[in-house]
Amino acid sequence: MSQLLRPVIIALGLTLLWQCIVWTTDAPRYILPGPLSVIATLIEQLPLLLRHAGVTLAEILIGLLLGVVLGLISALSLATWGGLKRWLMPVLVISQAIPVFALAPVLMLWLGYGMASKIAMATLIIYFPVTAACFDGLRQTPTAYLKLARTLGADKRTQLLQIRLPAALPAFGSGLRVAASVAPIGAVVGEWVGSSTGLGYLMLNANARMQVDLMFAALLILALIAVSLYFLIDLIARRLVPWQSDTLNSPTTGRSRSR
Amino acid sequence: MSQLLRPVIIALGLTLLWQCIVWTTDAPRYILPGPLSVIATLIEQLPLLLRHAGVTLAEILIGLLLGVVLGLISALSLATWGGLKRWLMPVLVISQAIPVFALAPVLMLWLGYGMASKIAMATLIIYFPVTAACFDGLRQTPTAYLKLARTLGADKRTQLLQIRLPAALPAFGSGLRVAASVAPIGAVVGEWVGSSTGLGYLMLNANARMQVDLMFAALLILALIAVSLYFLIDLIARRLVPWQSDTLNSPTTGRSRSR
Amino acid sequence: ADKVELLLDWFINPDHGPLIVAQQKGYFAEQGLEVSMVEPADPSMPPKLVAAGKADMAINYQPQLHQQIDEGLPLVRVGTLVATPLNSLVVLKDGPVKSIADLKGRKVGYSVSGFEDALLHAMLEKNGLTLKDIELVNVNWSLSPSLISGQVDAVIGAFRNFELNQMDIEGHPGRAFFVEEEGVPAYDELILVINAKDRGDDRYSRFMKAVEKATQFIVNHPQAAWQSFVSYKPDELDNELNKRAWADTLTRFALRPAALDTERYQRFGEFMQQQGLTKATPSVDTYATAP
Amino acid sequence: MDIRLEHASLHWQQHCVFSDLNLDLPSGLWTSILGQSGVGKSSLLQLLCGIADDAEIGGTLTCSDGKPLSGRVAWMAQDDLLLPWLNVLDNVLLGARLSQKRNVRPEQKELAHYLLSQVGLGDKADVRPSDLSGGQRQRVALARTLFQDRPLVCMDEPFSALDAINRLRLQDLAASLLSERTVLMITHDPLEALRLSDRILVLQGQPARLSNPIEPQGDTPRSVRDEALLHLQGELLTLLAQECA
Amino acid sequence: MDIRLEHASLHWQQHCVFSDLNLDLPSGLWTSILGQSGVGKSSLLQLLCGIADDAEIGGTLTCSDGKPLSGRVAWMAQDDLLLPWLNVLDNVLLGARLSQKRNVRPEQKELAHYLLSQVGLGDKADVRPSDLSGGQRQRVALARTLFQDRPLVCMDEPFSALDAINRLRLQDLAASLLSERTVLMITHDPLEALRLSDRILVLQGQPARLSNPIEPQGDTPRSVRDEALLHLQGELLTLLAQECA
Ligand SMILES: Nc1ncnc2c1ncn2[C@@H]1O[C@H](COP(=O)(O)OP(=O)(O)OP(=O)(O)O)[C@@H](O)[C@H]1O
Ligand SMILES: Nc1ncnc2c1ncn2[C@@H]1O[C@H](COP(=O)(O)OP(=O)(O)OP(=O)(O)O)[C@@H](O)[C@H]1O
Ligand SMILES: [Mg+2]
Ligand SMILES: [Mg+2]
Repeated sequence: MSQLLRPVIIALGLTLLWQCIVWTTDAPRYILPGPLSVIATLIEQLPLLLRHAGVTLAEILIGLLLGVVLGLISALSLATWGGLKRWLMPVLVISQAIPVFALAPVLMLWLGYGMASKIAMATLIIYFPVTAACFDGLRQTPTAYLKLARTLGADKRTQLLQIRLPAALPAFGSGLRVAASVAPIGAVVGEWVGSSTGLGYLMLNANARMQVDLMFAALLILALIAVSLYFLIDLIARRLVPWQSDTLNSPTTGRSRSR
Repeated sequence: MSQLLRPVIIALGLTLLWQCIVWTTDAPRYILPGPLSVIATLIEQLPLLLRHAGVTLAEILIGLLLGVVLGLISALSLATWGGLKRWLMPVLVISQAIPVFALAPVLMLWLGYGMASKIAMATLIIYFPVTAACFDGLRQTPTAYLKLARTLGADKRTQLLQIRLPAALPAFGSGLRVAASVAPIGAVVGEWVGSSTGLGYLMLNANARMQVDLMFAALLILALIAVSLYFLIDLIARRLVPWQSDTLNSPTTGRSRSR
Repeated sequence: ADKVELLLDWFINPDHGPLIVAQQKGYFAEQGLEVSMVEPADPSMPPKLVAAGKADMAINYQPQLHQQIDEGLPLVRVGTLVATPLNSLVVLKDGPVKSIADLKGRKVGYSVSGFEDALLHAMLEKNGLTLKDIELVNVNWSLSPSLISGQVDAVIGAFRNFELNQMDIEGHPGRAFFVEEEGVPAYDELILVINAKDRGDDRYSRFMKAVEKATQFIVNHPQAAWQSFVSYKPDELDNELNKRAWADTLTRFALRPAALDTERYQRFGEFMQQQGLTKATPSVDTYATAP
Repeated sequence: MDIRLEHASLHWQQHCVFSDLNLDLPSGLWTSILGQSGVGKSSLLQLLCGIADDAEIGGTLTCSDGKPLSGRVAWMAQDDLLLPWLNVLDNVLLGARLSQKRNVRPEQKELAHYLLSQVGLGDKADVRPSDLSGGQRQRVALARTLFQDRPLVCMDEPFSALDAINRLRLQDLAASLLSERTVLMITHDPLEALRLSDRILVLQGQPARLSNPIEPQGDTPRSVRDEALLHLQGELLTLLAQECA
Repeated sequence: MDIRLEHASLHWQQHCVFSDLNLDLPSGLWTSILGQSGVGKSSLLQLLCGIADDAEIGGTLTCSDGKPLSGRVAWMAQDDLLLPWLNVLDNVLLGARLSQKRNVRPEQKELAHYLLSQVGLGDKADVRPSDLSGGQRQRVALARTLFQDRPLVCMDEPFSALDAINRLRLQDLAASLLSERTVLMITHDPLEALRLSDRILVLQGQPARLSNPIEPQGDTPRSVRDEALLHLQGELLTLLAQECA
């Protein structure tokens, strides 16, 4: 019951907040439209919005998949070849620091203006947080577990896959969560740089035509996708580490006992 | 010695790779200029580049500071008020998923075209990874520590600050690292939205004029800033957790012993 | 002195010549104005900020002004910077597209302005094609690169004084089809707008006087004007591309920047409505004035 | 202050550890609990300390002075629970660091140093827990518990990782420092229980029940060569062995 | 296979635990080491197992068959080191899971179940380690070590968390399952050492030295009521107490 109610209340609360901002700052409609007119536009233009949202969603999902898989592989490789880290880490950081926008023309040249380049953007954006988080997790494996594994005859690869990896899963979960929340940006930015479909394209177009309502409606859908994605991933990340107790949901937080 | 040599070798290696890409893909100069012409431009335009880099650096640093402080406070609040999390987390995710570009007009409206809006962008971008990582760390505190703290008479606040927070420091370190690597993007994106100074402005401007050499030179400087920042933060993050052993640098990785 | 905060449409380029020269030569100061200029990266922002009262004046494009008025933004045009269209459809000179009719089945790149499909629609119609015959691709900030590299066969939204020179310098000269010769009514490419509540404020009539004086100076002394223009930001403005663009732009500056051709605005407003970009065509004096 | 636990029950998920269990802790006496591994000793201790969070618990806990027990128990866990980010001294001082707003007072620091030297770790004050041996860690945990100065002290196998000599010495130390306190200790060593306790209970069965108390006579710590003690040891061992039959 | 450690030295950072230490582990015999807490027993064990990574080590380790020892030692650590993400059964099977490429064979699974039931945890196979009591965890770790089937078995206080009854039973189990193996055990309980070992050494001093071996006679596991044993126990305790003087 409260599981279903909560999102509704949150949505209503945010809408109210939004409306209040509009009222208090007296923001003109063409900069920050009120929620009501946006929702009206949303309903009116739903087919159009859904069509574009489908494209963006596909880009996000494929980008997320690729980014996570690549990130995981990179983290594992970095952890396997200890020396590699010192050489590759700066490269990874550089790759992260170069704004994807700047790479966009190069990517477009190689991948064209189709979906591939947007997926590449989303992948690029997701890649680093996943790699960094997972690698941090891998390198903080308790030493004693590794010693035990060695006496048990585990070679380096097995140590990595059977000891380090499970021990790093909580950290990997954190990485996944961050990835899930930045993936939509990746796709949308990709669409801004060049495309003819997708929510990012729609937003750019609506913005240029002063259809700010439509732009915010697209934004709303994007936010919805992002939130759903996040909570889905959160669920998966929790499933990954069933042995890890969430000490915030348990009463350990210091409920005082009266008996 | 090797400490000093390594960055040089990496830089040379990357330059070579870059040159090879130029050669093999036969990319035209206006899409991917060769490293030599970029470096020539870099040297030639150094004063201009440095002037803009100074502005960007300031934005990055202030944004990083604000983002980290806000992220830390948010994570602590989320951890303190257990119920808050269920209500606030969706809001945070939404805030992360809305492309800062879309918020730009609103930000501009409130903060104007000055430095404030760029700092706000960088802060926004940094904020979530730090919050998410730190919060994940906080909620995975070993239960037994918390039980102990309770029998020792620690109230909720003390538990949070003295037990949960130190236990979360490794996770916070990971968050810091991600934050450090996205902060430059934040600042640059902020500059794209509106400004007449900073590396982001320079890049966009150079791109519009097809001065791709200059654009890549600016990119180079940005990458340099990003890498320095990352390794500085990495150092700090390591200092934060002196009790945590990095199991990849120790010989635990499975060096076979012959005696 | 009275302050005026002016938001440009984009980074400073030769299109802004009269403004920069007026600033550098002190014509604004002569009029008792202290003008500050801001360069944004998103051309759609400045009119909004002016409409919201966050800045005094902005550079705008006439087609966009019609759309903005239609959406209810309180804006008033007070002057013209460039009195002809600059927009054009550009193809590679040695490419397969020799006429607009050759575009059938090809890709056309554009940088989103909200107006390009109307332009294309009119141009294609004149040549017996429709929008369905081509594929539109948003290439945002890489009009010339995407054309040169063959990602698209033509681009719309390229400025004839700018992109053509750019391509020429890169060794891939282009050919431009001018929109006003292909069925689109003539319009003012760059105009200056203020908030409607400032209508009648005499700062803007003084402002336009200074711009007019600068334009005359440019026409009379192109070389000296060029020097004055680059002196604004020597290390960024003084390059080959700007020099060539400057020469091509000279002839396009409005010689009477404050003057308003009501009939032309009316005609273009009707064109916009006919293309479905606006819902109504209000009378010109509601959104344009000659201060 | 007497403490009385009545009709206590504790379930871990489906598994019932004990139900309807009664326990008296008379004021100022040292009570020891023995019992098979896994019978529920640690669970009982956690119930008393109010930290059996994941378990379903029932029963009433009353103190003779009418006030609640929470905040008046010191708990020494079965694992040492030293915080890895604090050095040994700060781990001993943890109670002071966590419960008071102000900084640690100099006399508290002195007391911590004194306790550390008493448990034989005077020279390890600045070391991190990860650099200690198992027995050393346990001794730090013991010092932390002794530092706490609470009316009721609950200790879960406090000497299990110590060698015979250190064990005797630390038993003496604990006995003298806790002489006025109400103490509940879990141990697997019957002799240890006999040496230190005023009352010895055996927890056994499933669901677990407490046996009648065995009450050795004389002042603690007792000599292990005492005839009466050896007799009681036999009795205890029979009690413990009973269940296996 | 005899194992001989010669001129061994071990330093943790600056701290010298021992230097120039010699240790013989004759083939098929059970050797026990006693010693004060913190004297260096666990360190010595880690040195033998080749996992004293953070320490500076020296000396030579030779096996009588000339091959290196690595890969032929089973190590039971002082803390149980159960992997929290595996259930009890998988923790016991860990050796098989980590060392072989293919899946765990059914007969290995059967063996693991058998060992679990032998240590009294037959019904806990599917439980996560976090749901076990301290003694139960130690028993799982013991089962894992017994499962490993290595020529040299090193155990660090393997029965320390067990009650008297379980302790005796598991000592018997270990003695019968490891009867053919070379065993090195660390313990704090002199009687335990006397019951199980062929040779007992005391590690003492700083830097630590090994005493001459005490060699109880007769088949293991011995009865604790044996007169000769009780005599040796007195001898051992004197040896252990020596250092404190
Ligand atoms: N990782 C480490 N880093 C630094 N010093 C250590 C480390 N491990 C142990 N020591 C030190 O080495 C000495 C010997 O430790 P060791 O664990 O071998 O003792 P032990 O004989 O096993 O004691 P116990 O019976 O308490 O387990 C101790 O003084 C301890 O402080
Ligand atoms: N967190 C838990 N979740 C589920 N079951 C638990 C948990 N902790 C303990 N148990 C179960 O409860 C029973 C009693 O455990 P407890 O720790 O109280 O035993 P104990 O008497 O202290 O044993 P030991 O002497 O081995 O420490 C055991 O069977 C154990 O498996
Ligand atoms: Mg217990
Ligand atoms: Mg030890």
